[in-house]
Amino acid sequence: MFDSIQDISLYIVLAPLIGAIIAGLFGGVIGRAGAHTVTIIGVAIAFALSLLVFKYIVFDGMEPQNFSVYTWLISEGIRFEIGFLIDELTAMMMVVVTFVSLMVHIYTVGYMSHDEENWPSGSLAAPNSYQRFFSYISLFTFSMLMLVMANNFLQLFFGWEAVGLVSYLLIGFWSSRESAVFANLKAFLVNRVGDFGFLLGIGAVLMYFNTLDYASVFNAVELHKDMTISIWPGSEWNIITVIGILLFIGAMGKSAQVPLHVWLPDSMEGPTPISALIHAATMVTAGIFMVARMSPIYELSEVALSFVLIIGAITALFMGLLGLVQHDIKRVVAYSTLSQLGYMTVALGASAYAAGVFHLMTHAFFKALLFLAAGSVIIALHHKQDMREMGGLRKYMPITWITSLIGSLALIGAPGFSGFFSKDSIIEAVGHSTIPGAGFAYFAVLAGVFITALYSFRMYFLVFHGKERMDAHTRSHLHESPAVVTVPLILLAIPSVIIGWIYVDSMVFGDFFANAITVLPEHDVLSQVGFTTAFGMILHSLVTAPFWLALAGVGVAWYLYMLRTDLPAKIVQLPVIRTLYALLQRNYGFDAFNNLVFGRGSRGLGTGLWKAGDVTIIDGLLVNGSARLVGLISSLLRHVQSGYLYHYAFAMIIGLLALFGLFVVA
Amino acid sequence: MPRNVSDDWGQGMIALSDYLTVAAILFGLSMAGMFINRKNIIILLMCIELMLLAVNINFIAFSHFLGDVAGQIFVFFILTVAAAEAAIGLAILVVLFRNRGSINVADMDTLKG
Amino acid sequence: MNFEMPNFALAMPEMFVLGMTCFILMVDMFLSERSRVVTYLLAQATLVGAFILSLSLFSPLRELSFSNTFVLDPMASLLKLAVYAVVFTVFLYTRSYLRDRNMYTGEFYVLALFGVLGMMVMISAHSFLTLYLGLELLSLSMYAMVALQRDNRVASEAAMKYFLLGAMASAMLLYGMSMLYGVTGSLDLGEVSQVIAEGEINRLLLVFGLVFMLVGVAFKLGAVPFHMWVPDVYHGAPTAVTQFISTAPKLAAFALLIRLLVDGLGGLQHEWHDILVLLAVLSLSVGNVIAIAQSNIKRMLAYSGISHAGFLLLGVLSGTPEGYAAGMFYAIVYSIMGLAGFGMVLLMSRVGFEADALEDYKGLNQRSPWFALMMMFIMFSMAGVPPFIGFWAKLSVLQAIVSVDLIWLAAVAVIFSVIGAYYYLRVIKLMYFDAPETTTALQPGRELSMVFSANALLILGMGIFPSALMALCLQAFVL
Amino acid sequence: MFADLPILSLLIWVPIIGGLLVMLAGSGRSGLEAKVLALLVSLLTFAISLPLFFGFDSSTAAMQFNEFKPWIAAFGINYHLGVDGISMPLIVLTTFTTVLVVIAGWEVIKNKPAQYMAAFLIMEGLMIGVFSALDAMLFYVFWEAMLIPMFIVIGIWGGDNRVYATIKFFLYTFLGSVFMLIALLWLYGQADSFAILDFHALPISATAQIWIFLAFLVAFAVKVPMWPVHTWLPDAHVQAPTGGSVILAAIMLKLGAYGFLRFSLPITPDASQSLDWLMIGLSLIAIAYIGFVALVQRDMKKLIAYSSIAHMGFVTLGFFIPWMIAANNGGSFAGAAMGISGGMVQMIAHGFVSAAMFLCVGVMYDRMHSREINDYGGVVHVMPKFAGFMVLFAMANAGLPSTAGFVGEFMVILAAFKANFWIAFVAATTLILGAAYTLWMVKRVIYGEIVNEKVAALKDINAREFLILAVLAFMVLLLGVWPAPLLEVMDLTVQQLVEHISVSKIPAGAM
Amino acid sequence: MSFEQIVFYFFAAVLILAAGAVITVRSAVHAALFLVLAFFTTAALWLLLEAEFLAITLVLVYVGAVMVLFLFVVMMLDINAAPMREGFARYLPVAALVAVLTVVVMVMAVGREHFGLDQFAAPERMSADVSNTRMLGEQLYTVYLYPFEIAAVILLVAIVAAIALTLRRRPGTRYQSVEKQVRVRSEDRLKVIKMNAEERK
Repeated sequence: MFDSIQDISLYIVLAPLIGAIIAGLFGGVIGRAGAHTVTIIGVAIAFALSLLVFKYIVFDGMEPQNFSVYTWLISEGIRFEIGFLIDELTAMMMVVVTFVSLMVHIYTVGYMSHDEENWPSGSLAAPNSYQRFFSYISLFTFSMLMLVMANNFLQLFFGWEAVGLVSYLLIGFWSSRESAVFANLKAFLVNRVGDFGFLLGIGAVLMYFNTLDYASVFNAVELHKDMTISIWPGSEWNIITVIGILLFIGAMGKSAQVPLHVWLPDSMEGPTPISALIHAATMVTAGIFMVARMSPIYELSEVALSFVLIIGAITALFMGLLGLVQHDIKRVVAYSTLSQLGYMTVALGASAYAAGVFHLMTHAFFKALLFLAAGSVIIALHHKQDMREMGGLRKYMPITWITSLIGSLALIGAPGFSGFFSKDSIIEAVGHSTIPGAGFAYFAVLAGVFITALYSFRMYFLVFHGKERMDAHTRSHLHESPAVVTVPLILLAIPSVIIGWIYVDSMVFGDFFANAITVLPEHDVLSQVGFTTAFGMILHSLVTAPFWLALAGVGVAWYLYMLRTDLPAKIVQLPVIRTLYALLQRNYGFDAFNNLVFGRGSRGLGTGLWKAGDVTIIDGLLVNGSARLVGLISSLLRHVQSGYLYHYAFAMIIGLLALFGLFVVA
Repeated sequence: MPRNVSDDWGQGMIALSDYLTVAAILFGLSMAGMFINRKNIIILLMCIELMLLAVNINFIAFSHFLGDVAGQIFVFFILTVAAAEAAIGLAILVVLFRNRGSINVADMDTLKG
Repeated sequence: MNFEMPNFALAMPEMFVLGMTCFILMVDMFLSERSRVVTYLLAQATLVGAFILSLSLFSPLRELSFSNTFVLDPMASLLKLAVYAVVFTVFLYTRSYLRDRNMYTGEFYVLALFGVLGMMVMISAHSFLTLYLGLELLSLSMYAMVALQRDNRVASEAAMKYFLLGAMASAMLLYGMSMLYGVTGSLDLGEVSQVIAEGEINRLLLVFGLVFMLVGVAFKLGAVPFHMWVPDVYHGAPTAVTQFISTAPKLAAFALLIRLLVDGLGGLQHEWHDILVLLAVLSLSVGNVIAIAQSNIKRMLAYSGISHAGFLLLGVLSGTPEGYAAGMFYAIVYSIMGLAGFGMVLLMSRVGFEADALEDYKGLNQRSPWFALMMMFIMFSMAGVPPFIGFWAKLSVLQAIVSVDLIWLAAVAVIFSVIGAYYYLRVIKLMYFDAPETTTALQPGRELSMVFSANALLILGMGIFPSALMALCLQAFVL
Repeated sequence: MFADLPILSLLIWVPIIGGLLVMLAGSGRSGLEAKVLALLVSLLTFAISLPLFFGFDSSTAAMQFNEFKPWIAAFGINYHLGVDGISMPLIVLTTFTTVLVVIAGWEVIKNKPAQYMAAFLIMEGLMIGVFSALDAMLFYVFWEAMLIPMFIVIGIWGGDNRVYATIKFFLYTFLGSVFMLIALLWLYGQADSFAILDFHALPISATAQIWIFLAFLVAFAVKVPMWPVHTWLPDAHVQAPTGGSVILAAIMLKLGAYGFLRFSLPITPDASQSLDWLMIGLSLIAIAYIGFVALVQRDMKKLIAYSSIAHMGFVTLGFFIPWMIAANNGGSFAGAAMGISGGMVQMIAHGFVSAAMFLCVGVMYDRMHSREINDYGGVVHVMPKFAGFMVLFAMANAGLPSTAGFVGEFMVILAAFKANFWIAFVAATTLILGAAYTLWMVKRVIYGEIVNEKVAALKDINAREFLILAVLAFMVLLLGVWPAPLLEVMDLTVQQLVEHISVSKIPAGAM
Repeated sequence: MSFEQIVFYFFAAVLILAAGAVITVRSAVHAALFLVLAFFTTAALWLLLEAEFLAITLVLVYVGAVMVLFLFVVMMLDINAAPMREGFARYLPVAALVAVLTVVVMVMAVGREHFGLDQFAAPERMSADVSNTRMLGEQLYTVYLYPFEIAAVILLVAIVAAIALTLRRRPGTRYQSVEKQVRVRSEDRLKVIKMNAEERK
C-alpha cells in the first residue's frame, strides 16, 4: 500500500492538515459530527502510520531517513528545503505527538460538547466553535509533526512558529474573555522573545555553515568548533557557544524556562484539552526536543551546556515552589509542567539528552493524563477550577480519581511508574555531571523531588479526598465524566505506568538514540550511571535520596491537607514564610516586572518617540515648522509690496545700488 | 601716466568727465526724486524727463568726444520717445485723476501685497 | 558717405504688421459697434499673415539689414512666430471678455498690434537704438492698454505705476546704453561685441554700463528686485490685458536679454553671469515665497511669473547655446502656460465679476469638472510636474546650469520650485477638495472654452511630445 | 509567442487610456458603466501582465521585453522599456493590486466613482511605467506624474484632514524627487545619455558618487519612506480612502526601494559602500523606533502605516547590507544576494500583506466610519469570517512563517547576521515588536466582548469583500509556503547586481 | 579758467540747482518751470558740445511743446498743494543717503580717472561750414531709416493712446442710438425671473 517511508511521512503530516482544513473551512457544512470525525480520522491515520514508521525505524532497523519534500527557495545557491529527517528521536516524537493528540481529540468530543455556553449570546463565532476547535488541534498536530520531522532549521522554525500560532489561537479560543485574549497575546509575545534568539541562532548557523540542513551542519560542526565571533569589540565568543545559547533562548520561550516562563500559567485560560496537548505534552517540549536534536552542537560548548543546565535547574526548583501556593487546579498542573520542563532542561544541560527526551515522553503521557483528569474534574464541577471548592471527589468520579492517582505517582517519580525512570535517570545523570553549575543543578533537582511530591499530593488530597467543599447545587449534579473523557484517561494511564519499564533500558542507557543524539565521551554521564535494567534501577533508588524525598513530600502533604487542615493557613502567617508566600503568590514579581518594564516601558518609549520624535520634532519642527516658516516669511515679505510707488522705486534703486556694490565697487 | 588734475584746468578745456559728472548728478537727483516725492505724480513724470535728459547729455558728450554722430542720432530718438512718453504718461494721469480725483502718489495704494 | 540699400524683404513681417495696423486703425473708425468683428478679424488676419511671412523668411542663416540695425536669425524668426501665435491666442481668448466690458474697440487691437510690432523690433534688433525703440514701442502700447478701461480705478492705478516704473527702468537702460556707447564707440551690437572682444576697454566701465542695462532688462522680465510692478499691474489691469502683457512680452524680454548680453556683451559673460545668478535666485525665492500668501489668483500668477522669470534667467546665465535654447524654450512654454492660466481667469469671469479671488475656484470640480481638469493641468505644468510641458522647460534649464557645474544653483532652483508647488497645489485643492459655494456650472462661450481646452491640452500634449519645440529652440542657437 | 507584442507598452497605456475612457463614461450618478469598464480594464491589464511572469526567461540577468523608440532627440531621451528580475514581479504586483482596488471601491465610493476608478487606472499605468522605464528621464516622468492621481485620490476621497495629508504627501515626495532630477542631469552630462544602463557603466569619482547618492537618497528615502522622512506616510494613509492606502502601501512605497536597486546601488556603488552605515542605521531605526511608535497608535490605519515603515526598513536593510557582509567576510560578497533578494521578497510580500491589512481596516471603516481602535472590540462575534482573515493577515504582518511576511524578513535577518551580529539583533526585534503592535490591535479590535451597539450591529463581509480577502489570503499563504518561483525569477538579476556593485566605479587614478 | 569753462560751470550749476528744485518744490507749477530752466541750461551745454540741432530741438520741442503740455495738465487738474505726508522727514535721511550713495558711485565711475582729457582728448572744433543738422539728416534718412520709421510709429502710438485714454464719450450723457432702438426685442426689456424666497438672516 505504501511505496516508501517518504510517502508515509507525507501522509502522516497531511492527514491532520487535511482534517484541519476540512473542519476549519467547511465546519459549517459538515457539522459537529463531521468535524470531529474527519479530524479524529486524520489524527488516527497519522498515529497509525507513525507507529508503522516507529516499527520500521526501531524494530526493523531501518537507516535514518533524510529527504527533501520540496524546495522552499534557492538564493545564491543556498537551498532552503522543506524535508523530513526520520530517525529514532523523530519516530518516538511522532508516536508521542500523534498518540496524545488522538487522545485529546477524543476527549475533546466530550469536553467541548457544550461549548456554546462559553460564548456570549448571539455571537456568530459560537455556532462553529466546536468545529473550529477541532480544526485548530488538528492543525496543531500537523505543525508539531512538521517541527519534529524537520530535517533543517528552517522547517524547524516553521513548525516552531506554527505551533505558537495554534497555541495563540487556542489560548484565546474563548475570545470574549478578556483574560483569555490577554493571555494569548502574552503567550505569543513571550514566545516571540524566544524566537528572537532562535532566529538569530539560525542566522548564526547559516553564516558559518552556509546551509540550514541538519546533516550538513552536524557534519561540519567539528570544523567550526574553534571559530569565534566578535560580539562587541574585544570580546570574542566561541561561535558554537553563541549558536547554542541563541538557539536555547528559543527553547526557553517555547519550553517556558525562567525568565520566559511567564506565559505558561496564563495559558491555562484556554480550554483544558489544549492545556493537555499543547501546554503540557507536546508543544512546550519542543524546546527540549530541539536541544536534543542539536546535541552535536551543544556537545561542543560547555558554556552553552552550563547555561542550559542552570536555567533548567532554576526553572525546576523555583517553578515547583510556585505550584505549592496555587488554588486553581490547572495552575498547579501548569507549574508542575514548568518544573518538569526544568528537569528535562537540566538533563539536556548535563548532556543526558536521552534522559531528557525520555522524560519528555513519559511526561507527555502522565501530564496529559493529569490535565485531562483535571479537565474531567472541571467538567464535573461546571467549570469551577478552584481547589478550595473541591474535595472528596473520589467517590463521585472513580475513574478520574484512579487515573489521577496514577498520574500523580508518575509525576512524583514513585518507583515503577514511568516518571520514576525518567526523573531518576536525570537526577543520577546530573549527579555525575561535572560541568559548571552541576552542583547547583543537582541540589535543585533533589529539592524539586520533594516539592513535586508535596504539591502533587496537595492537589490530589484537596481534590479527591477530605471534606466536600463545593456548594450543594454542584454536589447534586456530580457524576463521572462520559466515556469519551474517561477512555482517553485510561488510555493515557497505561503508558504512564508501563512505558518506563519498556524503554528505559534502550532509550536512556542503550543505543536507541545512537543515530540521533551525539554525546561526547567526556560528557557521557548516562554511561556512568550505568544501570542495565529497569528493575535494577528501582532497587537502587530505594537507597538514594530522591525516593525518600518524594516519600517525605507525600507525607507532608498528607499531614497538612488530610490531618491538620488548619495548619497551612497558620504556616502562611509565620513571619518569614509570609513574605515568601507573598513572593510566590506574585510569581516572584515576574509579571509585575514585565508589566512595568516591558509593558508600560515600551509603551512609554513608544509614546515618547512618537510624540517627541515624530509629532514634535520631525513633523512639528521640521516639516510643519518649515512650512510655517515659509508662510511667515511670505506674509512678512508681501508687506514689502506696500502698494506705494516710492517704495517700488526705492527698491529698484536699492537693487541698482546693491548691484553696484557687488559688481562694480567690489 | 595720469596727468595732474590741474593740468586740465590749465588747458582751459572741459573734459568728457565733466559732462558725464553733470549727467550723473542729474540722473541721481532725478532718481532720488522718484522716491522722495510722495505728493504729486506730475513731478514724477518730470523726474523721468530729467533722467532722460541726463542720458541725453551723456550721449551728446560721448558723441562729441568720440566724433561720432550716432550718439546725437540716439538723442534725437530719445527726444521723440520722451515726448511720446510724456503724452501717454499725462494721458494716464488724466485717466487716473478722473477715477480717483487725486494724483497723490501716496493715495495709489489699492494694489498691494 | 557709403550707404547700401537695405534688404527690405527681411523686414516684410514688420512692414506688413505696421501696414495692416494702420489700415485697421482707419477701418475701425468707420465701423459701428456691431461690426467690430471686422476689426477683430483683421487683427487676426494680420497675425496670420505675419506668421506666414515670417515662416517663409525662416532660414538658418543670420542676415543683417538696414545698416546693421536689423537682424534676422533663427532665434528671431522663432520668437516672432511664437509672438504671433501667442497674441493670436490672446485675441481668441479675450474677445468675449472685451465685448462684455465695453473694451471691444479698435484701440485695443491697434495697441496690441503695435505692441506686437514693438516686440518684433526688439526681437530683430541689432543695435542699441532699435532695441530701445522696440522696447519703447512695446511699453507705450502696454501702458496704454492697461489703462484702456478708463473707468476702472485699479486699472488706472496699475497703469500709472507701470508707466512710471517702466519709464524709470528704460531710463536706466538708456543710461547703461550711453555708457556702453561711450566706451565702445558704437551702437551696433556686432561692433560693440567686437570691441569688447579686443579687450582694451576698462571692464569696470563696461560693468557699470552693464548693471544699468540689466536693471532695464530685469524690469521687463520682472526679475527681483525690479519686479515690484508685476503683481500690481497684473492684478490691476483688465484680465484680457494681463493675459497679453504677461505672455508675449516675456518672449520679447528674452530676446532683449539675448541681444544685449549675448550678441552685444558676450565678452562680459563672466560679469553678467554673476549678476544674473543673483537676480535669478532672488526672483525664484521672492516670487515663490510671496505667491504663497496671495489670495488673488492674478496676483498669485504674477508672483509665479516672477519666479518663472528666475528660471528663465537660469537658462541664460549658463552662457552656453544650450542654455540660451533652454531659456527660449522656457519663455515660450511660460507664455503658453500664462495664456492658459489667465485664460482660466477669463473663463471664470462674468460681467461684473472678475473671478480673480482664489476663493472663487472652490469646488470647481463639482461645477465644471472639465475645466477643473484643464486648470489642474495648467497648475501642475506651472509647478513643473511631468508629464506637462512645464516640466520639460524646467528640465532643460536645469540641465543647462548643471552642465556648467552650477549644481548648487540647480538645487536652490528646485527647492524653491517645491515651495512654489504649494500654491499651485492650493488652487487644485480649492477646485477639487473644497465644497463649492454655488452649484452653477461655468458657461463660457464656445470659442472661449474651446481655445482654453485646446490650450490646456496643448500643455499636456507638448508635455508628452516636447521634442519638436525643443529641437527648434536648440536649432536657433546651435547651428 | 509574446515577443512581438509590445507588452510593456500595453501595460502602461491600456490602463491610462482605459482610465480616460472610464472618466468619460462616468457621467452617470451611479457610475455603473464606469465601474464595469474599470474592472474590465484592470482585468485586461492583469491578463496582459501574466505573460510577463510566465514568459520571463529566468536564465538571464539581461533586460527583457525591450522596447526602444527615440523620444526627445534634443536630450537623447528615449522611450526605452524593459524588465529584469527585479522589476518584473513588481509590475505583476501592480496589475494584481489594481484589480483588487477596483473591486474594493465598487460600492464604497459614492462620490464620483468614475473619477476614482480612472485615477487608479491611470496611476497603475504610470507605476508600471516607473518599473519598466530604462531611460532615466522616462523613469522620472512616470515617477512624478504618479503623484498627481494619488494627490487627487487622497484629496477628494480622503478623510477629514485630507487636504493637509495630501499636500504634505505631494510636497514631501516632490521635494525628494527634484534632487534626484539634478543628479540625473549631472549624470547625463557625464554619460551623454539618459539610459540607465549607461549610468550603470559610468565611472564616477568618489566625491561625485557621494553627492549623487545623497540626491537619490532624498528621493527614494522619502518614497520608501525611511526615518526621518517618513511622517507623510501615516498622515497620507490615515486620510486616504482604502484603495489609496492599498496602492500607497502595496506599490508606491516599493518605488523608492526599487529606485535604490535601479539607481543608487548600481550607479554609485562606492558611495553606497561608504554610506552604508547611514542606510543601515536608518533602516534599523525604522525597524526599532517605528516599531515602538506603532505600538502606541490608536488609529488602525496609522498603526498599519507605521508598521509599513518598519517593514520597509527591512527592504533597505537588505539592500545596503552587502558591503558589511563583505567587510565581515574578508571581501566575499557571498550572502549579499540573499539580503537583496530578501528585500525584494519583502517588498512583494508587504505588497500583499499591507494591502490586505488596509482592506481589512477599510471593511470595518465602511461599516463603522471609525478607525479608532477604541471604538471596536469583539468584532469576531459579529464578523467571524472577517475576523479569520484579519487574524491571518495580522499574523502575516507579524512575520509568521508560512505567510508571506516571513520570507523577506527571514532572509534579511540571515544576511544581516553575516554582516554584524548587532544589526541582526536589532532587525530581529521586529519579531517581538511586529507581533506586539499587530496582535495588540487584533486583540483590541477582534477579540474581547462586544463593546458597543454599533459593533453589535456590524454585518459580516459580503461576497465581494470575501473574494478580495480570499484572493489575498491565498497569495499570502502561497508566497509564504512556496516562495521559490519568485526567487527563481529574481535570483540571477540580483546576483548580477551584487557582482556589479562589488566592483568599484571610481575611475583609476582618481580618488 | 577759460570762457568755455565758465560757461560750462555756470550752466551746469544752474542745471543741477534747477533739477534739485524740480524734485523738491511743493508746487507742480514751480517744478515745471524749474524743469524748463533745466532744459534751457541743458541746451546751452549741448551747444558747447556742438550739438546745435538737438539743442534747438530741445528748446523747441520740450520747452515749447512738452512742458506746455505739462503745465496744461497741471492747470487742468487743478490740484491743491497737498500737505506733506507725515513721516517724510523721518524717511528723508535714508532716501538722501541712498541718493548720495548712488551719485557717488556713478560719479566715481564717470570721473576723470576714466574719462579725463588724457583718455578722451577734447576734439577739434568743427569748422563753421559743417552743418550739424545736415549731418544728422543724412544719417537719419539712410543709416537710421529703420529706427526713424519706428520712432514714427511710437509717435502714432502715443497719439492713439492719448486719444483712446482721454477722449471722453461721457458715460453720463444720454443719447439715442437709433440702431439699438430698432433692434430691440421684448425679451431684452422684460425678463421674467423666478426667485426662491430668501430667508431673512
